[in-house]
Parts: sequence; structure tokens; C-alpha cells
Amino acid sequence: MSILVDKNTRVLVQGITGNEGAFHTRQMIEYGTNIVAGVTPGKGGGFFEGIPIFNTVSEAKKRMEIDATAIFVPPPFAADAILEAVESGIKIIVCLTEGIPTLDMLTVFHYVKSKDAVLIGPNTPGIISPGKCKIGVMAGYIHKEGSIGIISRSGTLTYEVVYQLSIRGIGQSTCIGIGGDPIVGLKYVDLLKMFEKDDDTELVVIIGEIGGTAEEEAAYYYKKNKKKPVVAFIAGVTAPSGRRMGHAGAIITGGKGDATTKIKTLEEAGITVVKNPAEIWQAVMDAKYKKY
Amino acid sequence: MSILVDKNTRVLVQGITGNEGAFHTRQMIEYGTNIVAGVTPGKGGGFFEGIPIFNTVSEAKKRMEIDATAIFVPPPFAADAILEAVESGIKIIVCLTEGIPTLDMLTVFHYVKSKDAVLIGPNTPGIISPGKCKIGVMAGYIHKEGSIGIISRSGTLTYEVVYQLSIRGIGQSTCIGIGGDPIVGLKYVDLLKMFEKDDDTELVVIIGEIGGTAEEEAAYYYKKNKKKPVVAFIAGVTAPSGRRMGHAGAIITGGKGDATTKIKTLEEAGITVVKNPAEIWQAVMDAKYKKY
Amino acid sequence: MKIHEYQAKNLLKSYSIPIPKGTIVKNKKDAISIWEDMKGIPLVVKAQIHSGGRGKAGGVKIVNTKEELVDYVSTLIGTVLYTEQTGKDGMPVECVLVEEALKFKKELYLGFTIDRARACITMLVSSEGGVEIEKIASQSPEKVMIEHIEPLLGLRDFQITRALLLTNIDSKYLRKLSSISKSLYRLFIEKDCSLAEINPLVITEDDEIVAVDAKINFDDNALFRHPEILSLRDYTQENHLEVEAAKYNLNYIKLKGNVGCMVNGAGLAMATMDLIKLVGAEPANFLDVGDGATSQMVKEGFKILLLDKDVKVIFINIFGGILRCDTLARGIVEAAYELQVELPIVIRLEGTNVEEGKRILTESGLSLITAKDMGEAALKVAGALGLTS
Amino acid sequence: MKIHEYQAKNLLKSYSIPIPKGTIVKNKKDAISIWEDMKGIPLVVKAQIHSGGRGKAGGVKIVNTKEELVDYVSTLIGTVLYTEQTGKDGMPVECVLVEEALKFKKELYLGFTIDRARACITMLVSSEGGVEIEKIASQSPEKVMIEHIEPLLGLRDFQITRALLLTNIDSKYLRKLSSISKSLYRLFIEKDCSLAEINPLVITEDDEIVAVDAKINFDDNALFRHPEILSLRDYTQENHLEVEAAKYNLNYIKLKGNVGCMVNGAGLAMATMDLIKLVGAEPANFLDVGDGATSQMVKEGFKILLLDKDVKVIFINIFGGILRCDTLARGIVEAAYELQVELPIVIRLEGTNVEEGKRILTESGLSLITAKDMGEAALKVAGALGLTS
Repeated sequence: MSILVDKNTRVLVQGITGNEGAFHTRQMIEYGTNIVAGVTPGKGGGFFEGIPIFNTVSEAKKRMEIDATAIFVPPPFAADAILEAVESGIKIIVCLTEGIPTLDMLTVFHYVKSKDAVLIGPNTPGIISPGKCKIGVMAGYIHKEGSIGIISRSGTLTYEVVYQLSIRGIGQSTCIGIGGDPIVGLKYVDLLKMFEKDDDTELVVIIGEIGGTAEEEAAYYYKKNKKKPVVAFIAGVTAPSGRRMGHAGAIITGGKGDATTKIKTLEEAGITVVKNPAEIWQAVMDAKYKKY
Repeated sequence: MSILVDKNTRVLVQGITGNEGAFHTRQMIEYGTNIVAGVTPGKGGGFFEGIPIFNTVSEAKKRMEIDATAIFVPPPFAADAILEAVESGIKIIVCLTEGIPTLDMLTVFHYVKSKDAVLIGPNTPGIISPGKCKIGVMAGYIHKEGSIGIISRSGTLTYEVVYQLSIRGIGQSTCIGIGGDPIVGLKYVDLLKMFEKDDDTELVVIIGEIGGTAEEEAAYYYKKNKKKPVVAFIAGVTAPSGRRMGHAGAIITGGKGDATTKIKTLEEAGITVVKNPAEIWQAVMDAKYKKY
Repeated sequence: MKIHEYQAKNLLKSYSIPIPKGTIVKNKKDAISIWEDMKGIPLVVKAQIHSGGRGKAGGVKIVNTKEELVDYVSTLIGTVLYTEQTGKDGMPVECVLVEEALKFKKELYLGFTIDRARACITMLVSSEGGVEIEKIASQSPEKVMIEHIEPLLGLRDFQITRALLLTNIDSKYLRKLSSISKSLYRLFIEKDCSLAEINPLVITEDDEIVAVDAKINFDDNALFRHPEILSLRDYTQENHLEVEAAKYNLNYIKLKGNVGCMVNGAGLAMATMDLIKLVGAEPANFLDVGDGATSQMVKEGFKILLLDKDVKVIFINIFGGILRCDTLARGIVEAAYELQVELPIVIRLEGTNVEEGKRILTESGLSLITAKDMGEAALKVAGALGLTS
Repeated sequence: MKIHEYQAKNLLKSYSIPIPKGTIVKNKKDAISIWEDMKGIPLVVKAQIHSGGRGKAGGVKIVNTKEELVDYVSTLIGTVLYTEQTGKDGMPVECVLVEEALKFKKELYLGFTIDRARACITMLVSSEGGVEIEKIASQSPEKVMIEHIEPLLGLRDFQITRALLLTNIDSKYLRKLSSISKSLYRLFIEKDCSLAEINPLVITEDDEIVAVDAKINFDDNALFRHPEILSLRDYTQENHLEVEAAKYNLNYIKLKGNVGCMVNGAGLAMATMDLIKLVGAEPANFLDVGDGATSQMVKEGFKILLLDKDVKVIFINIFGGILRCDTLARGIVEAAYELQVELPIVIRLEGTNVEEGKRILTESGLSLITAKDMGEAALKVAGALGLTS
């Protein structure tokens, strides 16, 4: 099993004929993702790699069965693309775009919620249920089917952790990048709840970083509802205050969102926090074989 | 029994020290309504007829148990007053104000809905469960406790109908003015559903008028879900097209909302539509004693 | 509230929506002056009245020479036009709009209105402009694209794109049309419109997109926050009795019958009109003096009814709730004396302090016809008109 | 993006928020000129740098005579200020703001920011202005009123009234404060701010409400739609290496250590910094060349690291996903040759085509220190610095 996406997930790609969209659509197909349609306004009626292209999401939705969408649309138009997907009735939205204005995302966030859809990202590498479905830009081959759930705010750091695990034979159920922006859709706490319910996930890895309080929210939830072991790493112990560390959301402001506070809150909730990013695999193994 | 309000309803009055607010607060108290607090910004800490006044609704809500609010606030500020009430967690809102801009009401409508509150009005005489609770401006004495539910878009026409019934010994369970504006909170269909569930209501009178499709929506619902007899009257058979007949919502536009269509739709749904407004009591008696 | 086409176009212009070159003309001199300015290009002259159907009524014409222009302008100004919508009174032409007669390839429709059932603003787009949207909608509904606008989101690009692509408008016009749609939406919101439509919105031979005709109505309830809109009101386009009534905050609408009626409350007023019709007579008006009518308002209402020469009988139908019937009866008696009303007056009073009210009427010495309920009152109205029903 | 106080005040002014009379001064002549204009009323001179704490650092002063003004302005301009926030490099004063020194009765705080957890804009109001809001919030939280703004509703009157009444501000100021609050909110929205605060917002002795200091930050992601804001950027207030890096789309932040690090991806870059610290060294910078770094970007990243004289060791940590390690290795080799790097370079490569990448590095003849994983790489970095860990 896995959460959110699996072998049966039928995927739309918004912006399928753009550079990024086209490249990653090919990669996703190669991985085995079931891409059923694409959208590029003005190119409706055409095909990309044999996949029908529509002018609008609502047209695609009317003609095809669609469960999820991957959005590869430039920042000025990406919020609109998410709204279009939600309005058309798509329930799982993965927005890969980096650089969407924060105020646009405030509206998007509330609209997505009001329509009972879920949004992964923006500014995310996407979601992958290894061996089943990949909606995103991560390299598929570093993943391995298994029982570890991973929730992260970053890209390559997640690949690093996944790789540490995979080469030691520890596979993953589902890996999700929640996105590096200040306002994202699903957060740690939402996904932790899903993993808690997923029979095939036995342990969850949380890869956090400075900025915001999403890690703390997960800790508060976990403190009261812990069922499965959770291992965490928080990046940015050495990050200075008030500076945006690459990700728009990775910033300590007004004394809030520093790594030390996050680590403390997670540990108080009974979560194992690893200090050395090179040793996350070790902590996972310890927790996995110590059992709960 | 009754719907929405009864002997136990604890009522706030927003704009309690204004002319209208003060006058009708006294009338409501006289009728037996349980007014527990008032709000007038800047007059917090004072009292009106022994009732504590607060500066803000949230303060009133924190200090007192409040179930419903009556809003007597001038049009430019009334939408804000509704929003304040909803935001503070009040679930039944009766807005008496006439003349609120329509665009303000669009926002209000959706916000009320998103917070699971109900709004009666605006531009309504209010709601009365005879003998139990009156939140509004109708003359209490013309009502009589009984088993007829009344839903109407107008004021004096409702009094007329209520009076026709009361003087003939036919009492009412609850009488609600949904308001004469184009955008109002609860509509016929919402209230019809409530009356269908209310054990003490045996018959419902719908007093409609030209404009919009609220009567038709009720008819569509009734056609599929009829349980209790419904008698209706539609005002405005002689009203010209394109003119606002007193109520902001009473206007036939683009060939929509004329009385003849409404009457036809209601009759097709199995509702008795009275043509002569002086004989509504007769139709109610017929339906009541014919039984169902 | 309604405004003239030229006023609507000025508003569009202030929102960067292209309109034809032109100006408002009130006399011969203005006409000559615009002819010189426009250097002899073909012009269209459009009578400015608050009504559609001006073309058929002879209020719109293309002119090719200076003489034609001056002649036509002279004929139009000061005249009264009778369209399908104006009824028998017609509407006076106080000014005309003279503008370049554009050559265009295509007429579109673009409009915003309020969807009452969904409680949202709605955008309507059609590739078949130039005729009434209701007509297009009933004849070829597939040619009218409707976009409901979520209050949280406002009008979104994807909606504009969708509506335009589905109406088969060439996508090369998308950018311009999208910008016009957004501007019109902004105007709708910022000016509290109840209707804002451009019809036709044309694609010219030079691929420009221009608003050739426009109709903008405003929410009366929101005029308090738009003095700039209120100042556009043209009373010459409204019935003079209605204008008079509005001064006293009375809701009055002139109709074509002969029973002048005065009622408190809009619903009861409509019901009273319907009742008059049921007994074979015709209401001369709608008059709502308000749920909380004062004796002063009753008096002003009386005056309005008496100014209407069509009125043969007056029917007063009052249900006193919070308002006391005695107060009201005093107002009626006072007004009847002062105004020396000679028409038959049928009165039905009910509600609070009704007995005292009736006593006042009886003791007034006026020859008032009273009735115990609405039904009886209506029959007495018919009787006063000599109708046997 | 940050802007200067004077730029923020100009923005406030364009939104009808009152600011003190004053002007920006860049030299002696300007100073004399404003002295004449202001007719000898007491003035305050404020150094314009992108940092708080200017007062304590000697960057703010009230002057009462022309000489005092000219002297102080001359001293400030061209100097470098060191505040609590600037760190050891300080910030250069290129211009100063000279304005009337207002007499006031009360200092308030008014600010808008984004609440990430609730995904909404938040208004903060305090009756205790003049100090940092974080300080007020931690010392007397009851004095800070927080209003969360629903995206559907926007900032509402009832929220403003509530916030102001609860902070015990005299209700006679309500109307003015409400208007300022709405304006600042509108500015926040229309200019895509991440922070907009007026602190202090003062009530003067004449009962006027004036913004005496303001701080406005903008969402970098939204600058593409605000060229007017982007033009306010002052590069003199930023680290020159960071400015240089930004030209090549590199995310670079100067820190105080001596290990120059280059990483692909922000999270991995932070983790790498943390790892450097764990082995007893200090990162000299944060440098994210992006998930999809090209060999060109790697080269530019190298250049930036070499420009930093503090750097003693270079640590390259790359996890190639979609990006292939062989492509990357070629970029590194090429750059190292071209730039003639003499510092020790520790490289850790992992991911797609890593074997080919490693072969390229080995065969390059460069004295690169390679490592099999992040942990080993960090230890080798420590070793290269002569640290025994």
C-alpha cells in the first residue's frame, strides 16, 4: 500500500507541452505513472507522446477519468492552474512550480480546502509511491518499494535520505515533498495522519527545516496520537536569522522558526531527532528494529 | 415546538442603542423574548433596560451565552455587523436592515455558509415563534400559537396572512420573513426542510413574490420530498417587467421571475396556489381539514 | 439606477476599455463641430434614451454628409421616441451620441450580472453579439458561455480563457478580450453594478476590440457610496410622478390602470394590485408608503395619486402592525381635507388600534368608503368604478 | 526584498497615510536647503540603512541649529553603521532622511504580516509602539491585538474597531486609525508585501496620526509583477558577494566561517552547513546552485566562493537526481582548471551516473579530495583545516 497515489492513479499534466512539463511527463511515463491527459491552452486536440491534449482542465475532466494532476506552469500562472484544477473537480493536485507569490497561495490554500481537495506543494519535488506511481521531478531509480513513509520540505535532501535508505535495502511506502514555500497545501500533520492509517507504512521520517511551525504542529499531533515510530531531521541549525535560505519558506522571522526550537518540540513529543544528516539511515534502522 | 427559535433562545441585539434597535428591543422584551445582551461600539460597559451593552460582539459572546442575534444597524455597516456575529460564533443571525448593497451580501452569504451559521434576512421583518420568541419588528399580538408554518418575502403581506389566520383561530408554529432583497440567507427551500421535520407544524404557507427563483427552488424540492400540505400565494401578477417593486429583490429581469411562471411551477409540484390574497385563510382551512 | 449609453461608454473608457471616437451632441452647433473634428468619416447618430430597441424606433442612423448629420440631429433632439420598452408615453431625447461608424468583422457579447440563486457574479460571453442575450440564450444556448465567479477567487484567467475558447473566438484575441473582461469585472465590482454589458463588443477590420454599445445598471442600495454615479442620473428619462414620489421616499411606479392605490409594504402593495385586477379593474400604480408610514407620508402619497389624471378611484389598504391605525387615520383625514379630494376613496384599515382608527374615519365627515377586509374593499372599488363583478 | 525607511514612507504617503514633512538628503547642500525650507523647526536626521537599531548605533539625532544639521549630515554620509543586526561588516550610509521632529502624546504599533500556519494575513495593533513588536508580544502579550484576516472577507471594519477598542486607544481616534489601517492593508495586498509595519505610529499633540517610522518588506516571488518596487532595491545595502551570486541565479548567503560550500538544493545546503559545524568547522556561506544546476552554474558558484577571502577549504556536496553526475563533474573540472583553484577541494558526488562522474574527477589530474558520503566528506574537510575531530 501507500498513501494518496498508487498504480491506479490516473494523472493529468497541466503545462504538458512546456520544457519542464514535457521532460518530466516522459520521465513519469517511463517510471510507469499512468498519465492520461495533458492541458495546454490553445493546443487542445493535439497529442503528446500519444496522450490527448485539451485546452482547459474542465474539458479534460469531462472527457477523461482523472484522479490527480501535476502542474508544470510558470509562477505567474500557476496559482490559476491550481484553482482551475480544483474547480474542475480534481481532488489531488501536485504543484511543482517554484516562485508563486505568497498572496496568491493564501487564496489557493483556502479554496482547495473548501472543495475538499488536497494540494501537494507548490515548490515541491512531488510525490512518489515507489514502484507504483511518481508524480514529480525526483529521480525514480533511487527509490525502493518498502515501508518507510517520508515527508519533507526539500528536494535533494530528500533524495539523500531516500538514497541512504535504499542502498541499505530499506524501501519506502510513499515519499512526499510538501514544498519549500511559506504557504503549502498538505503539511506534515496531514500526511502523518495518513501514514498512521496506512497499514504498509511502519515508520515515518520527517525532514524539516527552519521557518514556520509546520514541524511543531506535527509534534503536537504526534504527542497525543503516536502509533508508529517517527524519525526526524531538521536542517538549518547553523542558519542565520532573517535570511531566506534558498526556499522561500526557510526563514527565521521575529524569533520564530529556528531549528533548535523545532528539535526540542519534536523530541518532547517522543520523536527521535537525528543531528547528523549523514546518519539518518542509522536512526531509521535503529527505530525499525527496536520496534515499538 | 417551532423552528430555529423558542423560549430558550438567548438573543443579542446589535445596534441596541439606535432608534430602531432601542424601540424594537423594548417590544421584543415585552413579547417575552430573552434578550441577554446588546452591542454598540463605544458604549460598552453601559446598560439598556437592564441589559448589558458590549463594544464588540466577540466580547459579548465571551461573557454571555448567546444563541441568536438581531441586527439593527444602518445599511452601510450592516454587512459588517453580520460578519462580526458569524465570526464570533453566533449561529442564528436575523438582519432587519433594509438597503444593504447586493455585492456586500454576496460575500456575507458565502461566509455565513462556510461557518455553518444561518442568516434570516436582510430586509426582513424577522422571525417569530408565537408565544415563545420574537426576533424582529412584527406586531406580536396578531400572532397566535399553533401549527401553521409561514415563510414569506414581505412584511405587511405576512401580517395580513397571519391576521387572516389568527382571527379565525388558526395559530402559527413559526413565521419567518426571509427578506425582500435579491440575496438573502435562508430561503424557502431551507425553511421548508426545517418545517417538514418539525412535529408541531402541520401545514406550511409560502408567501412569494416576483423576482429570482427562490419559490421555484422550493417547488422542485417539494415535488420530490412532499410530506406536509403547502399553500402558496405569489404577489405581483400585475407587476410590470424590469421595475423594482418596493423590495430590491422584487424585479422581473431578463424574462425571469414573473409571477405566472412561479405559480405554474408551484402548482406542478402539488402546491395549492391561492389567487386572491384575501382568501389565503380559506385555502389554509381547506388544506388543513382536508388533511393529507 | 440606469444611465445613458454615452455615460456607460465614458465609464468603460475610464477602465481602459476601447470605445469608438465620438461625443455627445445637444444642438446643431455641436453637430457641426463634431463633423469638422471627424473629418468627414461616416458617423453614427444614436438617440440617448433609457431604453433598448432604439434602432427600430428610428433613433439610430448612419450619416455620410454634414447636412444629413445636422438634419438628423435636429430632428431627434427634443422629440419623443417610442420603443418596445418605453410604452405609450415614450421617452424624450435630450441629447444624441455621435461617433465614428466602425467597420467590424464580428460582434460579440460580454456581460456581468448577479446570479441570485448562486449568490455570485456571473460572466456571460457569446460569439453572437448584437442581439439581446436572452434571445441568444433561448435560441442557441450553446453559444452563451456562463462563468460563475467564486467570491473568494474573483474572476480568474482560467475562466476567461475557458469562456473565450469555448465560444470559438480566435485565440489571437484572447489577450485583449481577457483584459477587457477583467476591466469590466472591476468596474462591476467597484461601481456596485447590477448589470454591465457590452453588446456588441466588436472585432474591427483592424483587429481592434471596441465596445460599440453598452448598458450599465447600478444597485440602488449602493448608490450612497457612489456620488459620482448618482450624479449621472437623468430625471428626464423617468416618469415625473415617480421622480416626485422618490423625493418623499415613497416607492411609486406608474401603471396604466385607473385605480390609484396606496398601501404600506411592498408585498401587500403588489397583492393589492393583483386583487384590483381580480375584480376586473386595473391598478393605476404601485405605491408602497412603507411598513412604518407616517401621516406625512400618507399625505404625500395622496398628492402623488391625485396628480395622476388617470386615477378614478383611490384604494387605501393599510395593515397597521407597529404603526397604529389611529395615527394613520388622522393622517388620511387631514390629507383628504387639505387636498380637497373629490374622488371616491375606499379604505381598508386593519391592525393595531383599528377600532379607534375607524372611529376617526367615520367621525371625519368625509365620504369615505370603508371595508372590513381586502376582499370587500376590492369589490367596493369595482363598484365605485361602475363595474359589475 | 527590503527598502529604506524613506522609500517606505513615500509608499505610505501614496496610500494617503500621513508622514512627517521631510526629505532625503545626500550632501551638505541638500541639508542647507531643507533647513531653509523647514524654517528652523527642530529636525530629526535618520541614517538610511537596511537595519533596525539605528538609534543605538548613532544613526539618529535631533538637531536644533543649521550647523548641527550640516555637521551631523556630513558625519553620517559615507560612514558605516554597526547595529545589533548588521554584524561585523556594518552597513554603509549613502543618504539620510531629514524631517520635522514631531511632538507626540502616544506611540502605537500597527503592522501586517502573514500567518503561515493559518494561511492568512494578520493585523497586529499595539498601544505600546516604539519598541520591537516581538518584545511587546513577549513582555506584555495582552497589549498586542491580533486580527486574522479571512481571505474571503479582507480586513473588516469590525476587526479594526475591535483591535483598537481592546488596546484602549481613545475612540475619538478610531476613524483616522481605521482609515490608516485599511490603507496599509491595501498597500500590503497591492504591493505583495511580506511585512508592512508602522512603528511608531504616533498621536501628535495636535491629535494628528502620523507614521514616524516604517518598515516594509516584499515577497521576492511577487517582484515580477512590481517593477516599481524592484526599482527601489539598493544594492549598497547588500553583501557584494550576494549581489554577484544573484546575477547568476545562485542562492548565496555570506556567513562568518571558513568552509566555502557549494550544494545543489536548499535543504541539502543547510544540512551540509550543519554537518560542517558538527565536525567542528564553520561554514563560510550558504550556496544553493539549484536542484538542476548546470556546469555553468557550478563554475559561477566556484567564482563566488573564491572571491570570499575567508574561505580556506571548499566543500562540494552534490546529489545528482535528474542532473547527471558526469555532466557535473565535467563542470567542476573545467572550472577548477580555468580558475586555477589552489584551495583544498573536498567533493562528494552521489546519484545518477556517479561512477562516470568519479572517473572524470580522478582522471582530471586535479588534487581533489573525494569522499564516499556526506559524513566522510565532512571529516575530510575538518582534516584539510587541520582540525582533529
